[in-house]
Amino acid sequence: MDILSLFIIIPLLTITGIILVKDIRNVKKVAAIGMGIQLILAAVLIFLYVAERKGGNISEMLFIKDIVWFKSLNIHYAVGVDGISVAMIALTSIVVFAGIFASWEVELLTKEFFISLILLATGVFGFFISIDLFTLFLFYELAVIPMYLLIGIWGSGPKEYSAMKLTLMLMGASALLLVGILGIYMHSAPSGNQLTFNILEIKQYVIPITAQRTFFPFTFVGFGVLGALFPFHTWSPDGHSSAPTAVSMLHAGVLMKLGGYGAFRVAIYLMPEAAKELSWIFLILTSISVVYGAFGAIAQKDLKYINAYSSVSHCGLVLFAILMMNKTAMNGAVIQMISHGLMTALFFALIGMIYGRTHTRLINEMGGLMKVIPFLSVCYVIAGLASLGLPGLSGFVAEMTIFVGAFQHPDLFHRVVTIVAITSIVITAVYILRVIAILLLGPVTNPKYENFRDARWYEKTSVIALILPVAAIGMAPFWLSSTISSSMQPIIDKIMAINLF
Amino acid sequence: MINFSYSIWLLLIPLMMFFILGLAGHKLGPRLSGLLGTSGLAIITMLSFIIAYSYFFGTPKNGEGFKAIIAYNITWLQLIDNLHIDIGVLLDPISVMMLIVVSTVSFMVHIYSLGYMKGERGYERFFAFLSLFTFSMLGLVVAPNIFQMYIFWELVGISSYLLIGFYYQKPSAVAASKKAFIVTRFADLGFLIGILILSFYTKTFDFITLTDPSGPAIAKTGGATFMGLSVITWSMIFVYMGGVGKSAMFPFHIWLPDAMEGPTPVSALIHAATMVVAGVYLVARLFPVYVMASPQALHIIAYVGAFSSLFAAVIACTQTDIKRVLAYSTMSQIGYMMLALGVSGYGGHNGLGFMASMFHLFTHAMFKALLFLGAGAIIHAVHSNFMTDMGGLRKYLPITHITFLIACLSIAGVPLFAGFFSKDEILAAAFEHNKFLFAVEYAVAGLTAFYMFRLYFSIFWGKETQYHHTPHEAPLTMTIPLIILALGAALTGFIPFNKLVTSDGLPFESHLDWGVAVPSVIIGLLGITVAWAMYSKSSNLPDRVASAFRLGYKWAYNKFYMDELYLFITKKIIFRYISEPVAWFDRHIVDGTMNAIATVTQVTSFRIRKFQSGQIQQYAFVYISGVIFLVILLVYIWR
Amino acid sequence: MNTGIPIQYFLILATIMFFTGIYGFLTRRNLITILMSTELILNSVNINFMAFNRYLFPHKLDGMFFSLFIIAVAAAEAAVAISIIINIYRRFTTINVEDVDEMKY
Amino acid sequence: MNLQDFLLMRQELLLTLAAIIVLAAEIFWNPAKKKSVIFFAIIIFSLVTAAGMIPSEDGYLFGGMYISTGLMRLMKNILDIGVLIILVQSYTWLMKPENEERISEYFILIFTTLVGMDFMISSGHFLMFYLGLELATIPVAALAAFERYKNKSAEAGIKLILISSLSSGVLLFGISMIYGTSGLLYFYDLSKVFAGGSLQILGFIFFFAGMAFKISIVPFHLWTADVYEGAPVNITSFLSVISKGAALFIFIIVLYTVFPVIIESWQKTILVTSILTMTIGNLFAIRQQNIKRFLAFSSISQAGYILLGIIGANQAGMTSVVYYMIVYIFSNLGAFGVITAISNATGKENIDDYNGLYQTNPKLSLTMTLALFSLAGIPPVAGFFGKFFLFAAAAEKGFYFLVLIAVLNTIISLYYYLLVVKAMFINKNENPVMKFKSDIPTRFGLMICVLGIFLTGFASIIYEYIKNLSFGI
Repeated sequence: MDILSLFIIIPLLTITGIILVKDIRNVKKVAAIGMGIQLILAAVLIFLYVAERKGGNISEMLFIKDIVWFKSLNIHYAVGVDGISVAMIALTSIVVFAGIFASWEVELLTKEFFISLILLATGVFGFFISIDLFTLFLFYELAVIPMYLLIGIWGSGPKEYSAMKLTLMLMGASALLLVGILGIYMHSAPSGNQLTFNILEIKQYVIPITAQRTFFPFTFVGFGVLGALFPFHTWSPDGHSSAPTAVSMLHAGVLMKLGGYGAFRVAIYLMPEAAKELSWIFLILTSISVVYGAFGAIAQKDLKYINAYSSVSHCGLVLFAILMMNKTAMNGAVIQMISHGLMTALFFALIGMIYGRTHTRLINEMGGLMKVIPFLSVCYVIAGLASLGLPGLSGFVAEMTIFVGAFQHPDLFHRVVTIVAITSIVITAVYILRVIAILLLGPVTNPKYENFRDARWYEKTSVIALILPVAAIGMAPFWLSSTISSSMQPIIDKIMAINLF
Repeated sequence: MINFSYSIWLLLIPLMMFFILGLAGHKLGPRLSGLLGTSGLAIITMLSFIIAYSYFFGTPKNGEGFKAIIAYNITWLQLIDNLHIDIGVLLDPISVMMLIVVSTVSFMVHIYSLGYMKGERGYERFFAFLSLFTFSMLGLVVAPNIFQMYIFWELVGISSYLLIGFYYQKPSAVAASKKAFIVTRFADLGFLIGILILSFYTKTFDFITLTDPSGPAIAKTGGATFMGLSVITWSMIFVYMGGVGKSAMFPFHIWLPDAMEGPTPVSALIHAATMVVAGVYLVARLFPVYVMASPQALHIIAYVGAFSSLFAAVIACTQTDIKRVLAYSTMSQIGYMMLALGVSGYGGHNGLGFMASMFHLFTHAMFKALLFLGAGAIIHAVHSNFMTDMGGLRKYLPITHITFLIACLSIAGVPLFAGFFSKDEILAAAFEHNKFLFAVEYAVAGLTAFYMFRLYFSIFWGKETQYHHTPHEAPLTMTIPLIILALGAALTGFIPFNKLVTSDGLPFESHLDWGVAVPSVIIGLLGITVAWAMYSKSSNLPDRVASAFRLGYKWAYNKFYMDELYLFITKKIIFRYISEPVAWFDRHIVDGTMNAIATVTQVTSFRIRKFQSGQIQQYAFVYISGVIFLVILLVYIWR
Repeated sequence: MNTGIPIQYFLILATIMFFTGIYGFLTRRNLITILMSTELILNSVNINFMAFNRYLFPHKLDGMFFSLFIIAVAAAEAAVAISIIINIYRRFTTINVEDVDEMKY
Repeated sequence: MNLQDFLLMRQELLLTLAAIIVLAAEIFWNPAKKKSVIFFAIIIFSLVTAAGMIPSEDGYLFGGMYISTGLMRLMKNILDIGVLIILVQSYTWLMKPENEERISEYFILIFTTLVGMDFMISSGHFLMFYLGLELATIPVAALAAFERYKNKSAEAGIKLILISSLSSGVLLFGISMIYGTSGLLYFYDLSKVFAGGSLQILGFIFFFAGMAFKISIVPFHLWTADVYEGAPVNITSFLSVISKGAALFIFIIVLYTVFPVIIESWQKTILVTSILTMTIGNLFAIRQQNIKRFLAFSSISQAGYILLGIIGANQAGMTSVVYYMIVYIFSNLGAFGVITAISNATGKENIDDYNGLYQTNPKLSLTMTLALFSLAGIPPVAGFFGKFFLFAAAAEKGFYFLVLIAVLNTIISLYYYLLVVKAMFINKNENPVMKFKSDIPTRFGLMICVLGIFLTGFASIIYEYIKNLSFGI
């Protein structure tokens, strides 16, 4: 059994364990143990990976495992990781781990809740490890579907509406994606040769430019919707605001990253020519969503809405950086994915915990929480600072890498849109500080807040598990960024190769 | 060459302090954490004095003056092959000079705070933040590349935010901190863009490379131009925007007065002595680029500085909150420094302005910190910020009184006090380069003397107010720093800056220009006497003067309505006319479209239900027409 | 051998019958009549087959047999249909096709 | 006839035999224990199914009127399995007092229908094809009207029989034209001489209309919903999977063997009709309240997707169609199984009645959810694979536009499937379906369906097996 498949097997085992558990109270313990093992496994994977690289293994993907599945269609179960996927896997396992603890107080249908949650996680892990477009797509949809039940059953507010909307929009995205993937598959090899779904094989062959022109938009938009690409982002505010805490965490923290990851692993990597031709359209769209999301966040009153819009802005930045198609910017994109994943998960976790105490998410109805629940409030401030790109926290590293990289682009248009995107950091500061000021600072508005209890142990576990990496990346980004950039090299090489002709 | 690599501890110690006090402060308890923080600062101060000594007097200078030394450097983040963010320590005259300023004042403030903050809620937090600020400020000062400077630039911003909002339950403090951060953040946007443009054309962040006269920034200015100015000039203007924000120059000055909501020691440390002069330091740091590659930017700096100093001085004359008066005077003094840089040239005696600016930065740090700490002591005694509630305090607070007086004399430019020398150099430099600005500065000198002594008289002399409990002198922990700083304010004028801190590192000859000095002294004394006449004893003279220039007074009193203007822009424009429309658009247009698709589907599905009428014969009819339709399609159209 | 009537006549007749049947199917209200018009359709097909067989491919009898089978099957179909119609009459007490529309939309 | 021939058409003969045996049992069995006929018949039928599995080599009888190839045997086996599941599911319903009189009648009718389908599938001649078709249609009408005591049942029967006779008339008219232009009725010979003149295309269209009625392709589908709603649940499931499947199988075989010459014409036809079928089916399904009617429309749209596999006219296409039929049988029967169980227990057939079902009957709800997800094409259940292969087959021939329409339609279908899931899991209900324990056969049937739903997807061996048997143009 290879290590990568374990990332799918352990969650499945956990699910079986949860099903078998008799006592409802032990369910969350089982889930926590399973995801804890997953977290450890991720750490092990990182060590193995680094060791391999140190050992001088320069092949693009490591730990490759390739089993023929549907022979006649040349569909394989093929997994493999490079530095980027390893980073994403680590991110996922952290967020899932934190999510389990953040949803420690789920009462209604506990068993089902954790099963769906872990099923979702399974899909995400599978997505990140697969290098075969078919399995990639399979896991993508597998990750999206449990969302419906999770939001619909355990959500709040207009949950049915939000759940339906989110599911349908994401499935619509996957519909476009399906067309794109089929298109890639049909042109994945010179005529007469065996067609293939394997990314590593496809990239060795240049897909005919006409086909690229047709299928790049499908693929990119298909992933872009999940990455909250304007104007297809509207599932995000409703979905996030209605979802239960852990789901918002996973969704904003990890699932939205599927979009960015796929966008460059599939769309850009396999169809760079078309990407170069068409990037300007999407650059405009993404820079719109960066600024637009930030402005949208200012006017919101519901904590989760604010965060959803800021996610739109930040994920827009990811796609934006990817479209710059140069090494530094794409590094930044990956770092941004990880950093945003961590901090937005942190945000949603804290919002959930605050909501659990005040039973409202409207900032105007709260105030002065810093005095009554200092731990949570301080963590919220830290998350906020990370989000507005304070040096020493992960957000800064990501944004600076993106901006510097993007601004090094030789083309003037790209530099101009970069400037536009940069303005978002001020707007971000505005809404973050606005929330902090209204929500946490100032006098305690409500007398009954006085007898709030600060974070319980499981809440602390969840929050700290997220803050530590944020700070770590922020303080010492060198290893992360160098790992990523070395893995980014093959992609860059393929992109650079086309500049010649 | 001496090895300075130990200077990295300048950054490590306060960082450790921050983490220890921040994470374990509530376990250590107030007293212990206070002592920890202060002792940490003591070590740092010692370190910086050692460094300063061994830099200025330890290193052999065989004729080519002070060289910049990279004492320590590691790559923090690799961006592009030739662009990487380093963290390190750069030692050269100005950075070493700043080390002295920052560490000394910070140390003083620490000691002062031990007494001032006693019994405050969140005592440990206060010292943790102070350490954080010290760390950031030192990092900014010793930054060997512009990006590290930006990083710590942001960090001082956040620590100032945290410290202004220290009394986080006081809405005004919260608002002030928010305002301070956002305004400076906006300015930093310019800074960042400037950095990006600069790095795009020069492919480096490194200060030494940038300021190298034959380097990419200066030698290759013949590059692209935009609206008649070279791209380097543009980038430098953008970079200066950052400086304007931090140093509270017009029009980004509005945050500084409100920042006085923070505890007084903080105002002394951050908003008088150290952080607010970061803008000046930034310009000085990139001075060669400004002077050689972008003179236009330098002109802008000069005029902005001059205007700000005048503007602030006028407002200061009318304020009654003593801390606000001091704040505006800070702004005006920084205006002086900016102007000095703006009118300076490069090398030898041309660099007089540069030297003068640094000199004034140094002395100003001393007496302004002293003024604020004194004000702190007064407020501590009277429990009010308003000079209207004070008067005749000289017999209650003797030490404070004396030290405050020294500071006032120093800032007013009375001879033999530190301020006199530095200000005189500035005026001299202005006189040599730009007569108009010189005239402005003369006026400002008078105003300065006037409002400082207005303050002084109305606090310590003037009418005898009845205090519900008699004010008493501050404890020793507070008075000792006052005395030390008073010594600084009195004596630092005699430091030979022209030998140590010059634009090109080479010492040059400069002497007191009596032609400039005497009139300025006279003007200063004039201002003092006017103040004496008006405020030394209680009279209705001030009110009559005020009513004489009613309109002007009203405007100046309301700070020329700048706050209202900003409020209008932020609340009305940004919030009302951008954000809310965006939010509305998103909910109703973008989202509406998505919902519309669903609705349309539903409606169609309702409309076409009539096909399923339940009538066999209609089914048959549809069936047959389907056949006919296909026949037409295949046999007649597509054939 | 085949004197007199040309094949076209048969085909035209068959076509007319076919569409008459369809017309009846669409317009008649009585279920029995509708059933009869389906018989009409089937018989038009029979005519087609036989005419084709007789005129074009006289040496084989496929068409003839086909029509025989059609007749047989039609009978069976009619039997089932009638029985259902009887049941309809039991339940609805009418065999007017328009009343048999409980299920719609 | 010798053993060889017997082996070739053993499925038909055994089925006929089974029908006769059941008839005999009906006649001679002690009326007291009529009910045991159920087990008896089911056992016999499972034996027949097993016999069908026995491998045997290809061949033809009656001068090519009857052909038997591996693919055809596979198709028949698929149908047999489907029918077996249905028989098991109909246990409870047959045990009802109002039906127990006519248990054997039920089985005889089902068996004869199946015989007809088998003959239709392995027909090599239009006459044989026609006979099989009618034999497969007429008894179903009787079955649809099985519940004499229900208005809806009778109405369903009459609608089915009338429209079917109309359509068979049209179909025969088409065949007659083909005969008139070629003088041939053997598929094999026709594929040689078929020229593609206007008259032949006309004939093809009439033939297509006849088949489209069975597969319920828009605009020939209108009978479907009413009949599905009116007929007893098991018959509905029989109609929706078995007869539809049989028709599809023979339809694709005839298309590929007889009409390759006019491929452009029928590709256009299928292009248009499949778009119509998917869209109309989905649009109608959205606002259905009766769950059977709802599934009727969903099955219409499913037919639309299946056409995507046919249009490619390639080996992958035929493979994916057969494969999808397997998936479809398991999924649809799973859904219908749940419906049967519930309507037997409570007689409730509206989607609103399913509100809060998960609270009372979690297992049934989960089965239903799996089945619906499989129909919607959600991984990891089989439907995902089936749909993917169908679309891939269409894309291979460059019908990307059609694929796009199809995937967009899957979104609509996902919407209404989720509505049912929502009803079961999310919606609140003050008096939900009470908690009940369904009997062994029902649970057994559902078990098979669930297993099928999971395994068919992951076990690539099935797909490869079909691939080896199927062929393209």
